[in-house]
This record gives sequence, structure tokens and C-alpha cells, in this order.
Amino acid sequence: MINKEVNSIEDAIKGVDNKMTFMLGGFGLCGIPENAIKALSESGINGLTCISNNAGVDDFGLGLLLHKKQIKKMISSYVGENAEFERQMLSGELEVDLIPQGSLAERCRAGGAGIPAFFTPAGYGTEVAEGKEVREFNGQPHILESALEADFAFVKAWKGDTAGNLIYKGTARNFNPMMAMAGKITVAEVEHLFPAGELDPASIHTPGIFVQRIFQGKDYEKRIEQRTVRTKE
Amino acid sequence: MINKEVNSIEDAIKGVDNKMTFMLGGFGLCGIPENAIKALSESGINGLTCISNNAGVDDFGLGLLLHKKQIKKMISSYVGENAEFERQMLSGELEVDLIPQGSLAERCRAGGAGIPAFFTPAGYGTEVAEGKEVREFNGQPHILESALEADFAFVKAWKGDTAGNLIYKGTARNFNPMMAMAGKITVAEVEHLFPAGELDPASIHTPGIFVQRIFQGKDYEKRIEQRTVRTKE
Amino acid sequence: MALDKIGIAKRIAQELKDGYYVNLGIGIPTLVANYIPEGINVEFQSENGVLGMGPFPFEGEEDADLINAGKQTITTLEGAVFFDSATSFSMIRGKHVQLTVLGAMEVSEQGDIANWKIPGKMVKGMGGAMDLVASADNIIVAMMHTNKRGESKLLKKCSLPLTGVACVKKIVTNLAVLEVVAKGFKLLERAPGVTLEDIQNATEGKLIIEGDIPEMVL
Amino acid sequence: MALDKIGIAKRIAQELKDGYYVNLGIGIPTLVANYIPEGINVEFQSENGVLGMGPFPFEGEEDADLINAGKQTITTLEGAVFFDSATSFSMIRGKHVQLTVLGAMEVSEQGDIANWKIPGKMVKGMGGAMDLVASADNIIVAMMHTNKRGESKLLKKCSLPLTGVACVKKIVTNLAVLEVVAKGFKLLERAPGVTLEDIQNATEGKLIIEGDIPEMVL
Repeated sequence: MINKEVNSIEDAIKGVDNKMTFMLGGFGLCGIPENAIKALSESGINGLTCISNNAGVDDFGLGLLLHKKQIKKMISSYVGENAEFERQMLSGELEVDLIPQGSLAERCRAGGAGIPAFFTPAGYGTEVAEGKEVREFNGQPHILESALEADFAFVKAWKGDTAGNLIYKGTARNFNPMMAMAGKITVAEVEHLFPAGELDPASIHTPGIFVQRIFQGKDYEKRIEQRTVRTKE
Repeated sequence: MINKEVNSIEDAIKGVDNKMTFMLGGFGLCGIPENAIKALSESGINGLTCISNNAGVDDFGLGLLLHKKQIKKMISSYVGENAEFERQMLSGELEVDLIPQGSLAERCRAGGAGIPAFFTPAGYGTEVAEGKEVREFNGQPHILESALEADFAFVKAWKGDTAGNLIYKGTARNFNPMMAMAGKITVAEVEHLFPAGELDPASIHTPGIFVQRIFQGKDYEKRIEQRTVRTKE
Repeated sequence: MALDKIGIAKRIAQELKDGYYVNLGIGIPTLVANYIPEGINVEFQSENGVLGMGPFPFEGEEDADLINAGKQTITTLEGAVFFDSATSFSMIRGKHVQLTVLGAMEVSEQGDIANWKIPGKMVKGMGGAMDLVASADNIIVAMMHTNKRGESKLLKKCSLPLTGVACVKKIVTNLAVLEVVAKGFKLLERAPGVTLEDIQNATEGKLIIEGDIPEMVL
Repeated sequence: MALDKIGIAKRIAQELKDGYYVNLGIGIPTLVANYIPEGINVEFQSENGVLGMGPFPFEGEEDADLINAGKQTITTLEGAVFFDSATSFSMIRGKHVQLTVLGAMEVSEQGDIANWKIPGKMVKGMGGAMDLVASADNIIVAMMHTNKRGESKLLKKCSLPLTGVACVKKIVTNLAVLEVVAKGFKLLERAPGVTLEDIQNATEGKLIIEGDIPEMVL
């Protein structure tokens, strides 16, 4: 077994630097790598390109990095929850590349899977298609999208083992598995870290081969953006 | 919950016809849809195109259909275990399209995922690349491969539920999940069928949305091709 | 009388067919799940990675790891399954989801839709909408017939950046049910008490009225 | 004395580095797993869908649902994981597997390899070999230096249909260890007791001999 465990957050983010490209898992605030984001925020590095479906909220998630202006460019599909983000974008301080959510997921997977490019119908006839090759398949126009890769991918799982195998909970899975595949160095933080051999080999979502470093995170806030409930009748 | 259960093998294969294209899961004899293959063999339909990583052995798996000359064309990656196959191929009775295993898997996934084509380095400079578009990415030549789809996909899982959700055992997973995605009608046979709600939603390998019909198979032989063992010292 | 949001959701719910997998967008579309016709089994897919979505949780039972694409806390039903975003959009792009219901800022008589950006003012992003509209065979737009300034949202041509082209099949508004056909918006039904004139006045694009137009039955 | 298959496997095992994920082909390559150097942790990937492959099972403990790419019954080690074929080749194509060891019928001095077809005679198929050789940065060929008719398998140019072009980095045969460089096969080591002349006679492609060529240490 190849041991991927690191013992501190410092070791986990070792090697991160200005101007690097990062992928960060999560959908909204669900399944985001809270510990890594906090450490990156405290590291003070800047000029970053961040690939993440969303950009957090003003005071949490990637909002922490935005607030300190560490991010030069965001690659996302939806950024509607973040006023500071919108301000920086409309003022031109922040470069933003908005990508259809399915294309974003597939481009990350492609990056990890050695597929340099693929055709998808998403975005044909829109701004997203500008400058991209268009080709018809079965009478329907498609555009050519390219793979995304990152210097570091930061992902968050529920359970993990020292071999780097990951299991996500509920919808906290989202982009984490594809980003884990696409990072040159993938750093996984988990709520519960087990010795290798304790997780069911058939129930693992991210095989350890995609993970270079793993650690047990702490103090998870796991904020809820839209608390919607019903009352018992 | 949308109920996918059918109560007989006849209902399971209803609609199969001459000259159709089928996908069949399995790697060697591991994870093959034994019940469906037997029923297809007995149905007498012919002129079939079968997409399957392997072609069974002489008297089992797809060998049953080959023996009765029901297959017009095989699309596979490796067919080395089957003398009748080799005879039909070298004599020209059987058309054969050999595809790199990774491209075969990815082409099935693409068919199910609405990706009509993608670039891969596999096969560049070989017979496989003949007639295909070549393009360089990062200085390395890649070829354009297209999606595969099928009129029916026959897959085999270990556990399933009436919503069509599937869980595979060990390496019997192999091509089954991608083929389940790529079948216009996907027929799943399982060793154990449960009511919906009994399987862990986080541990399902094939979501039920990809499965149109499910039934509990019987009399599984699960033959082993290469029984390799060591002796206790 | 024009419909409210719940009325629109109720009318769209009538479009559900037994065995459908359905993706509901944020806003009015989300409400559709509350009005599934009797005897119809459908499953709701949320593109963030769940199939078999149930109602909101009871108070105190919310789980931060269990949300829908609108970031709302949810529950799951029997037979539910979780998956990653790439698998989720494989379901969508691969046409395994039979019906998509989403909101719009504008729809054109060609079936184009705009719902993700107002240049210089608002850029929330397209989220999964571009994938959904480019792939689904069956797309219903749920929206008010006019915007807050009283301007028609059913146009000859969209003025905002597009989300997708020639993709919208049906539109359910507070005033009417319309089908997008080759020559324009074909009026299928009126909201109760709404006149043809009301609808015509609120529709900038070409409105096609053939024969008697029945009132919706809700 | 020329090496036997076990000797070739032992020599290749010396190429394993700590932390490597390794894919071993059918035949001699499979034997490499038996000779992992002390203190080195590696994991074996089999392209049919398992990482963390262990030794063959004890008699009576074989599981038909647990095989390697050679269709042999296997076991798994702690930390093992199962996955589907698309994920498996994502690992391979995406260069997550650091070393591939496979057999060959022919290798050319350009690093081309042929191992899947003899026109008109034998067509077993390429299996996963084309994906493996097109993607891996580090490919070692394990084979006999000559074929059954005594003809060299290290050629100026392959005569058989190719599996991949310019991909082989290193070759370990019963006679020698060779590196594929710009100008030909660079001889790195001799099998114990094998002379330079023996190797030269068995090599049709350009053999590059620079300085003293040490004997292998097994």
C-alpha cells in the first residue's frame, strides 16, 4: 500500500505558490475543502486561477480568498451567491470564465482521463461557443471543449483511508471526484481517516491513485446556504 | 419510484430482433449477462452486431451465439480465447472490428453521456487510426473516436433494486456500467433483486435512470477461465 | 385571472408522464414537484448529484451534505441514488432525463432562450442551464409572461445573451400555455379568465391563434 | 548464461520505485509482482478494474468475480479498490499509472512495438495494450531477444501491424537490458555470462555499445 497520509495542513498544501491554477471541489458550500481553503487564505499567495463550480459566499468558502484578492481568475459555472465576487467582476479586477456546469465537470474529468478534447452540444449558439470549433453529429451542432488540469486539486470527502481512497456523503460528492482526477497534486481532506483496508473496495468513489496527499480535517462548519424545511403537521 | 422490474426473461428481451446492435457487459466470462445470452441464443435471432470486450469461449458466453452463427459482426478488444471465433473471422464469415480496450470503454461511456466524439492517443500510428482524424494536443498526436450506442444493452450486476439501481461485485463491474449508459433499452440481470430503498444510495454503481428493465437471473455458472491458485505453505 | 406561481407549477405538473425522469430548475419549476398528478410515478433529478429527490426535510433534520441544485436542503425517497457531476450531466446530455423545466428572462419565437446574464448588470452564470437546454428533447419554460417593467418576455428575437438556440418546446406563463412551432408561439390554452387580447398584448413575438383556445383546467 | 522468464522478471522488478502504480501485462510481466524489492511500496493496477492486486488465491478460495486482465483468479490487498473499465483507462490514459510492463512480438529501434496481430494467421486483438503504450511515460518491454525461429525481435523496423509508435523506453530480454534512444538500442547491461557478440548477433536493429557494459546483478 502506498501511504498518502500527511500530518499537517502545512504538509498538505506544501508547494502551493503564486499564479498557480487550483481546482476546488464543492457545489455551493456543499462538499468544499474547508481546511484547505482556510490554509490557502492564510498562506497569502495570490494571482491564483481557481476552477470551482461556485465562488463561495462573501465570508466563507472561496469568498475568503476573493476578499483578500488572492484570486486573479475564476473558472466557474454559477457565481450568483457572492456580492464581492460580482463587484470585482463588474469592476474588472477579477477575470471570470463562465462555463456550462456539465462542460465544466466533463472538462475536469477529461483532464484527469487523458482526453484532451471532446464535443458537446452545450453552449452552441451562445457566447460560450465563441472561438470554438463547431461540428455536426447526427444533424445537431456541437462544440469542441478542451480538458482542464490544475497544479493542485483540493477535494473534500466524508471518509478516506491512508491509501488515498475516498467516499463522499450525499450530494457533497459533486465535482470532487473529477477534480481529484485532474490535479497534478491532489490534496484530499476527510472528516474521518481510516487505515487502508477498512473501507469496502467496491464502495469507494475516488480510487487512491488519484490522490497524492490525504489528511483528516477539523472544525468543519458545513454551512447551509438555503435552509429549507417543512413543519410536521 | 419508477418500477423497472420485469417478471420473465421473455419480457426482459422483448423487442430484440434480427440485425440489431447489442452491447453485452463482462470481461472474459467475468460479469457477463448469462441469462440474457442464453435467451438470445434460444431466440434464434441473427445478423447481430455485438459490442463486447471479448467473445466468450467456445461453449459459453457469446460463444453460444457465435456457434449458432447469430452474430454478423463483433466489436471487441480481445478475442483470443475462442477458436470458433478465430475460424469464422479468418474465413471471412464474421466481420470483426477490433478496438483498443480503453477506447471501447470510453466510446460506450460517450454514447451514454451524449458526447458524440473525443480525442485519444490510443491507436495513433496503427491500423486503428486508419481513416480517423488526427490532431496534436500538447505535442502528442491523438485520434478522434466516436460514441458507440446500441439498440439493447445487456448487463449483469450482483445486487439491484426495483428502481433499476445496480451494484457490481469485484471485477465483474468492468464494462457493465458504461454499456448500461449506452443502451437505448438496457436490460439488467442481477443475482439479488431488492425492493427500492434497500440499497445504500451512496454505494450504487449504476443509477437506475440508465436501466429500463431489471430481473433476478438464475442458475449462474460464473465459470472461471484461468483458475490460478497457490498452495498454503 | 392570471395565474400565480403556484398556478403555473400546477399546470406544468400536468405535463408529467408516468416513468419520466425530470429536472426542475430553480424558482417556479421547483414548485412543480408539489403537484404530481395521482397515479403518476416520476423521479426528480438534481444536477448537483441526486436522483429520487423528496420534499424538504422536517425542521431540525436538515443535512448540509444533502442539497439540491438551488442549494436548498432536501430529502431523498426510496430508490434514490447519489452521483458525481460528470455522471449527472451524462444523464442530461445523454437524454436520459425526459423533461426539463426551467425559468427564463426571454424566449424567442425560434425557441431560443436567455436566462443567465444581463451585460454590465448581472452575471450569475449559466449553471447547468446550457447543458440542459442543449440536450433535452422536452423543455418547458416556466415564467411570467412579462417582466417587472411590463415588457413581453416572448420575443421575436432575444435581446440578452443566449442560453440555447431553438430548444424551447413549450412555455407556461401566468397567462397562457404556448407551443413553439416553426412560425411562432402557438397558443394552446388561456389562464382562467384571461382573454386572447390580454395574451396578444403581452406577446411581442408572433402569436399563432388557431380555432378555439380553451381555458386551462387546474 | 541467458536469463529465463523468472530472471527477466527479477531484473524488471529492479525498475520499480517506491510509490509507483504499475500495470503488468500477461505472461512474463505478471511474474514481476513476485520480486518487489524490499522497502519498496508499489500497487498493481489491472485494467479490468482493480488496484491493489494481491497474489493468487489459496486453493478453494477462488472467486469468479475477482480476476485480473489475464482472466486469472486473484486476491486483493489492504487499500484495494474496484472500478469500471472507463475509470480504469482514465488512470492509464491520464498517466496516473507510472509504469507499464508488457510483452512484445517485435520492437523497432524507433521504439515502435508490435504485439497484437499476425496478418492472416493470428488476431487475438490489442486488448488494453494500445491504450497503455500510447499513454504511459514509462514503458518496459519484457520479452525473449529472439523468436522461436531464432530471429531477432529487436528490429530496424517492425514487420507486423503496430501496437504503438515511438513509445518503448526500455527493453529487458533474456540477453540484455537496452534503452531506446534516438539512434537505436543502447545496450545498458548484459545477462550474466552473455557476451557483446551474443547480443549483437541477436539484434537486427542498430545496437549502440558505449564503454564497458556491466553484467546484470540479480
